[in-house]
Amino acid sequence: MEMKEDQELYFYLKLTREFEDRVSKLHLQGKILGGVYSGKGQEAIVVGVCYGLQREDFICPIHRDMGAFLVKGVDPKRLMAQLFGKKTGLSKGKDSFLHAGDLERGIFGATSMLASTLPVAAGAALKFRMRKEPHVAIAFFGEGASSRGDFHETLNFAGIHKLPVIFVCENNFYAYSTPQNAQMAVEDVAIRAEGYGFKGAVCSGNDLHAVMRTAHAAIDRARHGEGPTLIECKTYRYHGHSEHDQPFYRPKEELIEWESRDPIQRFEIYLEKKGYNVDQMKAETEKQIKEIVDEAVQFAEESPYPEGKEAMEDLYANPF
Amino acid sequence: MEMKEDQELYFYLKLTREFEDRVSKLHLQGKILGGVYSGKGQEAIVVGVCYGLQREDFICPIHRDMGAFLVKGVDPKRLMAQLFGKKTGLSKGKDSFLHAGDLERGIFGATSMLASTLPVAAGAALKFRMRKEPHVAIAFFGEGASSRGDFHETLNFAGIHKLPVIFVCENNFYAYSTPQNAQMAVEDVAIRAEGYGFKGAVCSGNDLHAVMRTAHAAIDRARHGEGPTLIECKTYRYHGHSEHDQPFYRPKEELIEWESRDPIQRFEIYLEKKGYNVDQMKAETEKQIKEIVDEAVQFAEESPYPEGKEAMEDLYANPF
Amino acid sequence: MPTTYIKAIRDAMFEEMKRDENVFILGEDVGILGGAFKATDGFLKEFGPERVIDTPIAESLIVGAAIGAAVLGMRPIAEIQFADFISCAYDQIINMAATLRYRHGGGAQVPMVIRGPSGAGVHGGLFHSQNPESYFLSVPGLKMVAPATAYDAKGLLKAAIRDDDPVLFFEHKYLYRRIQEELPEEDYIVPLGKAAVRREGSDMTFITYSSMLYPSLTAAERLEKEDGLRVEVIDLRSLRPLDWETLFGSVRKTNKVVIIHEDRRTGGIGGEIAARLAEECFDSLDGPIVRVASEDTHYAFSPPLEEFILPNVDKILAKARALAAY
Amino acid sequence: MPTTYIKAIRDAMFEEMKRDENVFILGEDVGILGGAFKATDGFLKEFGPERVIDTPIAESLIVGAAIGAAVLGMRPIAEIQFADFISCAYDQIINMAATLRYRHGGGAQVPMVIRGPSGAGVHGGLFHSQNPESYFLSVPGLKMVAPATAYDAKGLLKAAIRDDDPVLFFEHKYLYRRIQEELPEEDYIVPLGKAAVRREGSDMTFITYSSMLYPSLTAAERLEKEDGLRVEVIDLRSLRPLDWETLFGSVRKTNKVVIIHEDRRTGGIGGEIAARLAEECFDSLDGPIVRVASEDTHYAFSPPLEEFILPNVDKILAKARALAAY
Ligand SMILES: Cc1ncc(C[n+]2csc(CCOP(=O)(O)OP(=O)(O)O)c2C)c(N)n1
Ligand SMILES: Cc1ncc(C[n+]2csc(CCOP(=O)(O)OP(=O)(O)O)c2C)c(N)n1
Ligand SMILES: [Mg+2]
Ligand SMILES: [Mg+2]
Repeated sequence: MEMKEDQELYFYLKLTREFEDRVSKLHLQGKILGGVYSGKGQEAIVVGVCYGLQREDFICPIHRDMGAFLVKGVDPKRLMAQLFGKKTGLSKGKDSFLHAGDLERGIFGATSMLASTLPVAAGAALKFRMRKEPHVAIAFFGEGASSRGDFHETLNFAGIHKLPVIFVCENNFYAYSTPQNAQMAVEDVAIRAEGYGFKGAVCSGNDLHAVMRTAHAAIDRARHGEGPTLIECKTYRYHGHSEHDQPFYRPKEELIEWESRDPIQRFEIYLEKKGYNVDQMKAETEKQIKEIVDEAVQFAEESPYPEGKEAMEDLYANPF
Repeated sequence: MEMKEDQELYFYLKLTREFEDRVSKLHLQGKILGGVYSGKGQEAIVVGVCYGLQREDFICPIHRDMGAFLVKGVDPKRLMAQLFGKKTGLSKGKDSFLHAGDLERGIFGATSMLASTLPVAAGAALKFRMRKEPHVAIAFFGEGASSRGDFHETLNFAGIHKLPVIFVCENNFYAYSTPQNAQMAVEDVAIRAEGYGFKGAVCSGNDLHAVMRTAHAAIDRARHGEGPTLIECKTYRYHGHSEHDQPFYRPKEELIEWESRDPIQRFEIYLEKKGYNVDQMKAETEKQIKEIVDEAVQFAEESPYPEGKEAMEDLYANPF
Repeated sequence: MPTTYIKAIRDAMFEEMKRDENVFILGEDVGILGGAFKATDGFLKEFGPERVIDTPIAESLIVGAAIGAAVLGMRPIAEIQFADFISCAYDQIINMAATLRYRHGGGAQVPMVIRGPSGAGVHGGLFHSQNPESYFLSVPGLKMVAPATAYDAKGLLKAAIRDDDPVLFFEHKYLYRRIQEELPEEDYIVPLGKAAVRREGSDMTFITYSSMLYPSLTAAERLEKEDGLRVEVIDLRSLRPLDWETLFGSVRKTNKVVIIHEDRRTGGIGGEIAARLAEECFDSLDGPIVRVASEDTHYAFSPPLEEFILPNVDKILAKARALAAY
Repeated sequence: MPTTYIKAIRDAMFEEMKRDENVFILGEDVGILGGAFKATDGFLKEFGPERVIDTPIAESLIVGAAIGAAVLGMRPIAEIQFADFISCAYDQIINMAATLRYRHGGGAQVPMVIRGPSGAGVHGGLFHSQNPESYFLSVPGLKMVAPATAYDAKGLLKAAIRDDDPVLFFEHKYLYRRIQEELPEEDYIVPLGKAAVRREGSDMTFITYSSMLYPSLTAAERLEKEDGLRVEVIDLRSLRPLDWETLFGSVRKTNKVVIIHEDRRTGGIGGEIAARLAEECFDSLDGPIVRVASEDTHYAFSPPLEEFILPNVDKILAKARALAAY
């Protein structure tokens, strides 16, 4: 049982990274158009938070949260097709990258407007409460997005109604080029939770087990009617803001330092300590993943584009 | 000197109350159209905060802050004409009640959208900082308005830049019919300041001296580059939300309790303790104020309305 | 007993909440107070605080939370206390709600209504008088309704609540207590997207909606009596979908068109209607399509200013007579 | 050396900041990064962090703070990283800035510019492609500009910065690096509210602005070569104030009009222009005023969808030829 969990977690961490690395490469080759945002370095957060969620649990991932889609069970083929703008993608080519959801798996597609899914997550949680369903809503967002009004309006409301919602702040210390100290005058976003009458928690976003401990405790409380939690995961993105961006605005040492805290290597050390044959596990997992990602890319490449006139479809449930 | 101050403060408290009482009466008589919002019971807050401000200090009053206009030196005649929609009013009839300012006196006219002057106050403070001017910006708002996104975006920004801005929350425990516990899960709005890296302070909004002590210390700090403060003044409005509203949603005892902490009576007790002949002061002040308000009403009534076509004026500084 | 426009709105919500437990309402002061205009009077008692939610002052949250509940199958009604404040929820409406189904490739729906009192004529001034429909004219994915009668207010609101798309429902506050009608006892809806011909005519078409129906009808009557002109008056009711077929038919019959709305002239829906009618029915037109609308300024407070700004019977008559003489 | 459209914008701001110390810029990533599109490249070094302010992600604050500084005599430029995100500052723009002078009875002014990259054609998808001009069409108190050339981008931005009213300045991101021109060495402005006749003609008028100038010009050339039609092409440049006189004059000359814009057809400014032209120049029209615009849907991402949605030379030619044959 625990072995299965360890393997699954490792699989998802590695799958997320390989998938994203491939996406970066494909973007460089001009095969993926539009903005591409890599979450490389931050994988432990979404994997840790989403692992073990129920299908109905409602998550709102953002631009770096590829792993959330994977852990929640979206077929990598469809996900890759989404990035290619193909008809077989989640949005049928309507939008790109992660502006798409899969509501059957409880994944809500974001708009670009940062923090704007937070009110939506609160609304989902409200539904769970009204219907007495034991599910939770989880909104992910960067520390940058925490500056927007929607953050405040939502946390305040969640606090009043003790909604089953978890706010997961992925604090990677930069919003595009803007360092944290130009974004806020405090160390921890998490302390803001007090102003809304609930608990905030800080953990290392690069330590899968820390994320899981913190998140699962919060999820448990939420499921039992004990209200929301604001979780802040400290982490770092290895790449630039988008694949177009050369992050010259960050000191080089910072990256090196954070790479030495890599979430996957850290998890491998844990596996080793637990007595697994990590070399073998790694080789096997990588082989398996390569196949999955290769297949996904092939599927995406071979999939048809939507036809032009489909641009007029899917606007209304009751069209006119 | 101190005697002058005591007398002036008493004058402004009484003037504000008499002015607003008269406005309520005129509204009942159908002479003032549109929404009328009384700040009766809350006068000590604006009087205490604004007393002693410099002309250039930039204040953003809201719907219950008649006293702010008076203390900042707006002619009661023009203020009354404003409420009547007359051409001689601050907005020349363009808008009603307190949606008008007098920038020559550092008074900014609000829109109705609650909390939306907060970003503006931050912008004014930014200007003072850029120009190294020793002035402050002060934004007033109800505890209800503190739920809006603009509150958060502004306090965060003010914290980052240590702007010379004071946020004065007039917590009267209700936003229209909605009690505080349906608006937030915390006791004090002021604690939110911590989440923005600066100080919050709570004081009795019915105790003029408490308001002055708290506000003037904050203003002083702001003038000396020590950044913003969030001040929360606990108070109560005697009237309904607007003059149309019968506040059945509040327990009767609450009003009685708060009336026993009336800010003006409290100040009279202070005057008495200090050895003034309060009966005489009161009679004299009331006489003086009655004349002022009578004159203001007469002026407003006799003032002409704007002509219809003036509706097209004042839209642009550089019209086309 | 006749039902007022506001009571019709109340009854529509009340009946729908009885009918379908997925329907709920959230907004400022909708609970204890029963709404600033009493649209939810008695709801808290009947349906309890879980389905009648007094929110903090946070329009973006109100709309966003409604969206979240809607995608999970609820049918929220988000009340905006005055429609003017919809500006504070603009992003949630035009980007979150309007694109939701589209960006989910059709795999989502957003059955929700955003409603609130709009319109001028009651000395509301700049921020309690706006007609926000023009802010949303170019946004696909939304529907938009603006009823003129109590019957329609009730029937359209029910249709909006039962519709699976986000619907903006703009009630005209001037009409709230000024008009009333006998309404059917039984449940009925007025389908979205169908205009009503309020008066038949062959000489000229008036196209209008919401509160401007009344001065339009008065002007039409006077034109008949005083000028012998038979004016057809069309009440759009829905602004999106818009009943183009009815408009085309009328224009082809009367060959002259006046569009009347309270929203501002520039950028109001009248421009879009005039453009499209002229594009599709060019040969049928015996004169320019003219518009009577609010002046291109803010909704000023002082009575002479408001009077100057808003359309009225005389302004309609003047334009219609000039057109008739064309 | 020719100057690109984005460089022209940069130079306008740079020169104005040099010229007038009241001018400053605030927005996301305008400092260290020099802007997402490098519009403020080198500004932080030149002008320091007091005048080049990297803000948190808070569009409402960005615009509101600009307003506060502007009423005290500064001339802020608020950058919105992508114009789509202007939805998050909507209330501050339409209610706070646009009404400010009015509600102060003329005793205030708001000399500020809100600028950002708008427009589609670069695979931006739903939220990095919008043409937000239609969201503001009905709002008095604002000015609105959308340049098509590097010369105009520079001259109009300078005029906007020196103007005492709030100006929305929509740059088309497709043009940023795709067009370039030799610009005058010396300081110049392009006045707000004046259209440019880009090509004279007597058979038909094309009215357009921003990126659509180019396909419009191409179509006009082809119509001349292939059909012997002389098409006048007018670039509006300013959307508010709008140069009606130039439009009226051209329509009275050519008697046929095609309006071309990238904003959506329904609710786009084309409807307003068509309506007003038809109202004022009815007798001059020898055919319906037609519009070529984006389809009434969201700016979808996938290339075939985007292609289907956006106007292009062929779509212009088709409509123009049908009109010519009318
Ligand atoms: C409302 C809004 N403003 C600006 C942007 C442009 N933008 C996209 S991502 C980003 C930085 C986000 O920073 P953060 O929230 O910390 O997330 P991270 O990218 O660091 O994961 C910005 C400014 C946006 N998408 N939405
Ligand atoms: C954005 C916005 N939403 C709603 C309203 C309607 N409204 C006007 S005053 C008010 C209550 C305000 O409460 P609070 O801020 O506590 O101030 P108070 O009236 O108690 O002094 C409401 C809901 C508004 N003016 N603006
Ligand atoms: Mg970040
Ligand atoms: Mg209050």
